[in-house]
Amino acid sequence: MNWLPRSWRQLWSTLDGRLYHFLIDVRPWIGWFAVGTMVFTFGLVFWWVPLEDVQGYPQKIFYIHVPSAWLAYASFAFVFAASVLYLWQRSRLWDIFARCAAEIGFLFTTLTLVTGMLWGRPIWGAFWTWDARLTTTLILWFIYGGYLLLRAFARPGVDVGRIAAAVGIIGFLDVPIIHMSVVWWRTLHPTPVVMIMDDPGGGLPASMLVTLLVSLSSFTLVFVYFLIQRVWQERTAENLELLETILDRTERGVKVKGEVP
Amino acid sequence: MSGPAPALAILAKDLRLELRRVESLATMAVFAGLVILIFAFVGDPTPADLARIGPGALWASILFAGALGFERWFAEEERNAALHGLLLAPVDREILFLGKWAGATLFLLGLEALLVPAAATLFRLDLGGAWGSFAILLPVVTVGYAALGTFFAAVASRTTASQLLLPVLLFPLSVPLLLAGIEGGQALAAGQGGEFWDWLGLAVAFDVLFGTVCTVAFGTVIEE
Amino acid sequence: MSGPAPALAILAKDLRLELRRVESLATMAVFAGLVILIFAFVGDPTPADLARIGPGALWASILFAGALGFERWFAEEERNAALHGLLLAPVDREILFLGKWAGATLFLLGLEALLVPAAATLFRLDLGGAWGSFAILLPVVTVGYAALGTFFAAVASRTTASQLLLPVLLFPLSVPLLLAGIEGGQALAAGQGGEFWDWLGLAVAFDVLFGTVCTVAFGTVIEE
Amino acid sequence: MTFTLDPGELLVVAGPNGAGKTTLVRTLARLSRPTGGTIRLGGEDWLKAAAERQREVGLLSHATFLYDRLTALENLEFYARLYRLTGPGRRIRQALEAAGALDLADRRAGTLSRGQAQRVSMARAILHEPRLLLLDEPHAGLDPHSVRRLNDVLADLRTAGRAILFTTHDLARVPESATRFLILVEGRVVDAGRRDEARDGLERRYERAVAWIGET
Amino acid sequence: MTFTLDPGELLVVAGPNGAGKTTLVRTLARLSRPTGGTIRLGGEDWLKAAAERQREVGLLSHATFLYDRLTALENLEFYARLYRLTGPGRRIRQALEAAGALDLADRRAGTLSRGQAQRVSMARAILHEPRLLLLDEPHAGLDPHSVRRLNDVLADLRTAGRAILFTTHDLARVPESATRFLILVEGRVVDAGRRDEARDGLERRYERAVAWIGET
Ligand code: HEM
Ligand SMILES: Nc1ncnc2c1ncn2[C@@H]1O[C@H](COP(=O)(O)OP(=O)(O)OP(=O)(O)O)[C@@H](O)[C@H]1O
Ligand SMILES: Nc1ncnc2c1ncn2[C@@H]1O[C@H](COP(=O)(O)OP(=O)(O)OP(=O)(O)O)[C@@H](O)[C@H]1O
Ligand SMILES: [Mg+2]
Ligand SMILES: [Mg+2]
Repeated sequence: MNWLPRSWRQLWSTLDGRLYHFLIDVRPWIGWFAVGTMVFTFGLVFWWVPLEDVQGYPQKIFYIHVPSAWLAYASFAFVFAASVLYLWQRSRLWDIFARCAAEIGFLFTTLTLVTGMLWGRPIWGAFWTWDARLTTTLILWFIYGGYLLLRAFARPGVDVGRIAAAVGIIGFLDVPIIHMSVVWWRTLHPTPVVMIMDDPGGGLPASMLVTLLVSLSSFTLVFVYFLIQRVWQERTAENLELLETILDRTERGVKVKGEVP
Repeated sequence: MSGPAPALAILAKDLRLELRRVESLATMAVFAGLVILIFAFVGDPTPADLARIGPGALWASILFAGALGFERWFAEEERNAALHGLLLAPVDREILFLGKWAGATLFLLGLEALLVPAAATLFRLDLGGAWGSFAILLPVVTVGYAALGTFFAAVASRTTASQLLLPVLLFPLSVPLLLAGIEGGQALAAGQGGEFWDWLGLAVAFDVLFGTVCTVAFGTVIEE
Repeated sequence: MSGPAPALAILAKDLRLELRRVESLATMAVFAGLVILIFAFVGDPTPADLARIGPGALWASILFAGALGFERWFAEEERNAALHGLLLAPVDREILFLGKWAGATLFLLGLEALLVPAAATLFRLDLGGAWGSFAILLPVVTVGYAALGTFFAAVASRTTASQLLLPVLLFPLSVPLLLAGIEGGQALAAGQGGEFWDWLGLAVAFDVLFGTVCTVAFGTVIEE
Repeated sequence: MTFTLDPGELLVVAGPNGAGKTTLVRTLARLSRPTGGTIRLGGEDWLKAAAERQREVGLLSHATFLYDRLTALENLEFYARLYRLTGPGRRIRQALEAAGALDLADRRAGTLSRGQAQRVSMARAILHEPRLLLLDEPHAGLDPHSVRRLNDVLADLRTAGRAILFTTHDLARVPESATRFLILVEGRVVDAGRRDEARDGLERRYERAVAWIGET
Repeated sequence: MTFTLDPGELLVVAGPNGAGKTTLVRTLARLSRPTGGTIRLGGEDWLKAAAERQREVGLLSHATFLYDRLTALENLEFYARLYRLTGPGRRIRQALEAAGALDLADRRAGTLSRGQAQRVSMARAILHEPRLLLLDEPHAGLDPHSVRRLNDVLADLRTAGRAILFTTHDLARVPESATRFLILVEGRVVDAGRRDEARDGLERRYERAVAWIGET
């Protein structure tokens, strides 16, 4: 980005440093807060919110299922943003963010799949049907699985960050198109598959809505905590590596330019 | 911007390399044929099903054969680090991409020229008058697939497991194209014109979007 | 004959290389998963069809993933001409083959351990009590396929189009195994014990025959 | 590390294995991005220069950059088109001539012996008459006869006003025409100067530099 | 071509590019079958000998035979098992020591520089203490320091009674310990003899031989 004035760059590089340290400081608080709300959520789900009359107990999965699905989406949006920022700023932090967000997103997608399947068993009498949204979710899972594998297979001496960023962007752009095409695939011609997923989450009784929102917020907190934690781990690991190489070289009596960030 | 001339140079070189051994195109055709057969086995379709599985088998075979091809056409550049020779040249990355993309598209089209008749006879596909529309759908889908394929071949070539990683990255993202191909074909077979145009539109949109994105992103992927 | 020790050395080396990056097994699993997904699109199954396509999709995914794996495991030896290092060693070609074969078999089995449950849920396969017999069929078919695969990976590596040629040589010859897998599985699903044993017998015979032939022929293939 | 290279200079880069010679050359050719530092070519920032400017550098590397299944000639024709050269035929012949690879023109690159391939890719490097020529161990694998020819060519190019940088391990074979030298150890310049300053010969100078770093 | 090589001899093979040196070496190592002729090792027909006999030859070639994703040490451990060596640990250390690659033991082979990789594969070649050692351009890509060490090692191996054949282009760097020489042009032996016969140095001898063939 040559057109970018130098000062901006400096601003950014200091800014992401600040941002990083701030997050590290608040990390423990967020952690405990997440635990608290999580406990509270489960309290609501099991003792407060009334049983859904048609489905009965299985329906309670709803409160895990939906938030994890939405957070999966959120984290992939995160990957997209971080990837763009990385290609723009070329600062390691964004690369690490993208990667960790992808990991967590993959985790939540898995959770969505699992809870969904557990839910489907009693409701549809089968773990899986080739329904539109299920299929999209599965594809999403594949896409970001691939993204993580790509990073894992980095060739020594190649900066995967840039490559992964490109893939992250393309992948994210593709998701809505995939969703649309899959929906057409299932709906444009008659199909006997249960279409339960397509009644929107509207029409919910207030109590359920409240519970859902509480659960959603607690999941969000967990998400944020995971993200910061992972980023911190990655950063630290990288710095350690750098230190090792420098020490190794100084041992061999060779001075090195540049110091640890 | 260095003009399109270098892109043509690359295209010509790729054609020459492939035509030097027509076998490789033939082999890909045979491979695709095998894929079709396997699908026939697996679905073991009753005559009624045939028409239903047909388009799918055709497109799946193109999907797989393509994935093999992309990996191979890019590996060609990896040997003796010939790719570095290209990067060394006074040519913008975008132009390099266009060259490779064009080559990939041509080969896929050549492949399809062999596959479509084969699949049509095997699965008793009969689009009657609709073949014309199909002749539009085919290249549209192909161009988009070639773009994604070339791009991800470059991506995969940067890893230690290219031939493994390429399909894993490529297939999920190609789903819209695959579906456009299959469903569009079936729509034609069932004579539902309107639906067909929907799918065609989807494919075109896909081409435009990812054609540009891949061309732009290629540079960041390829340089070290 | 130099004892089996070198074969173990090769096996250990291959395991180390793969386990160093567990990812590669994961990638193959994902790839196989994608193949299954594609089958779903192609056959777009009504719940009724599911069980019919299921076993086929499973075996097809194993077939494709295997083909990729063989090529890769052999390409490993091609880089830096490491294969020449092996040929240089005081080890009979047969032993080299056994080493590679064992490795391939293990990886395929590891892969299947992941695939079978996945396919079972996605296609609602339920063999009930027959899972036991299936657990016999699976490895038998796998061993044979690994033998053919390793052998043809060697053959293909001698050509300029290995990743293209491998499946073309491998798939047709694997048809008996593929059928044994599919039909045997369906027989179990349909609870026809007798038929199942026929298919199992076929697979065993196939293993014995091609296991020996490949082991012997390997030497003549890789020498220059 | 800091050093400058003027037109008409012939710079020898030496250093023990792993010193960073190849890395240096690749970086100058913009094949790999430096983590830091700046490179200026003809005054302006090379790392930001347009792709078009690439025609000002030519590179000979450990790898040949040749397509095994094309003949030497076809390979060069391809590169000529890639560089949009005028009068490719003549240029190619001159390059092959200079690299002493005329007789190999119609051989498939894949069947060339190591030294033969080396010569063809030398032809590739000088094909577009670059202002800056980067050669990574051009002498490796060449027979004495070819080495002499190569050195003559380098001398000619230098007098033609090109800037040439080449790495080597064999300081005994460094051409007379070399004007300056640079000795790397572990990625740092440990000695540099004008060739004629090195009274007691480059070898001794190299020995002292390396010994002084205390690497054995 | 006909020539014999006795234990304790160090044979230098020289010749212009494409003379057939690599081909010769590969044939002796039974990596490629000759179209005709016979090779005898210790009296009996080498081309028909059992695979087991392979442990009597060691080869260093243009390619490294190393697995990029294993460390140098792991590579050697693998080959040690392949050769069923007793006391691999000690042997490996000795080999690395001799090849001057001890410090590279834990580096992934894929990340080694050219000369570094060359040294590790030298260790691989001598690991199993072969009676006949075949080295194709062992000096290529090595820095002067490594060259000297290599030459010392060759001398030791020779006095230890090994038969050694190596090809080179750089007759100036041929070790003192070389006992005999062989000059190839286009697959034919054009000159051969004892090193000390070549009074006026190998270079001149080589020049005459090649010139005499009239190849320029
Ligand atoms: C493997 C099986 C399943 C998967 C992969 C899955 C996936 C998803 C995803 C991705 C969402 C968020 C989509 C959005 O909000 O736009 C979602 C929401 C939802 N799912 Fe599922 N689901 C599965 C099974 C089920 C089952 C069995 C039920 C109930 C019978 C169910 C009921 C819902 C509801 C009510 C919502 C929220 C309302 C909505 O957004 O439509 N899901 N599911
Ligand atoms: N991909 C890589 N990953 C990590 N380290 C690398 C990589 N490539 C090279 N190196 C290291 O960088 C250093 C410089 O390598 P380089 O190839 O430039 O050395 P060189 O001077 O060319 O050596 P030689 O004379 O043997 O060619 C070496 O220590 C090498 O091990
Ligand atoms: N695969 C092949 N097909 C055809 N000819 C080949 C092949 N490999 C080598 N040759 C030819 O055989 C001859 C001998 O090759 P070889 O590699 O032995 O030469 P060399 O003496 O090793 O040369 P250098 O010193 O450059 O390594 C050369 O003319 C070469 O072109
Ligand atoms: Mg180097
Ligand atoms: Mg040679």
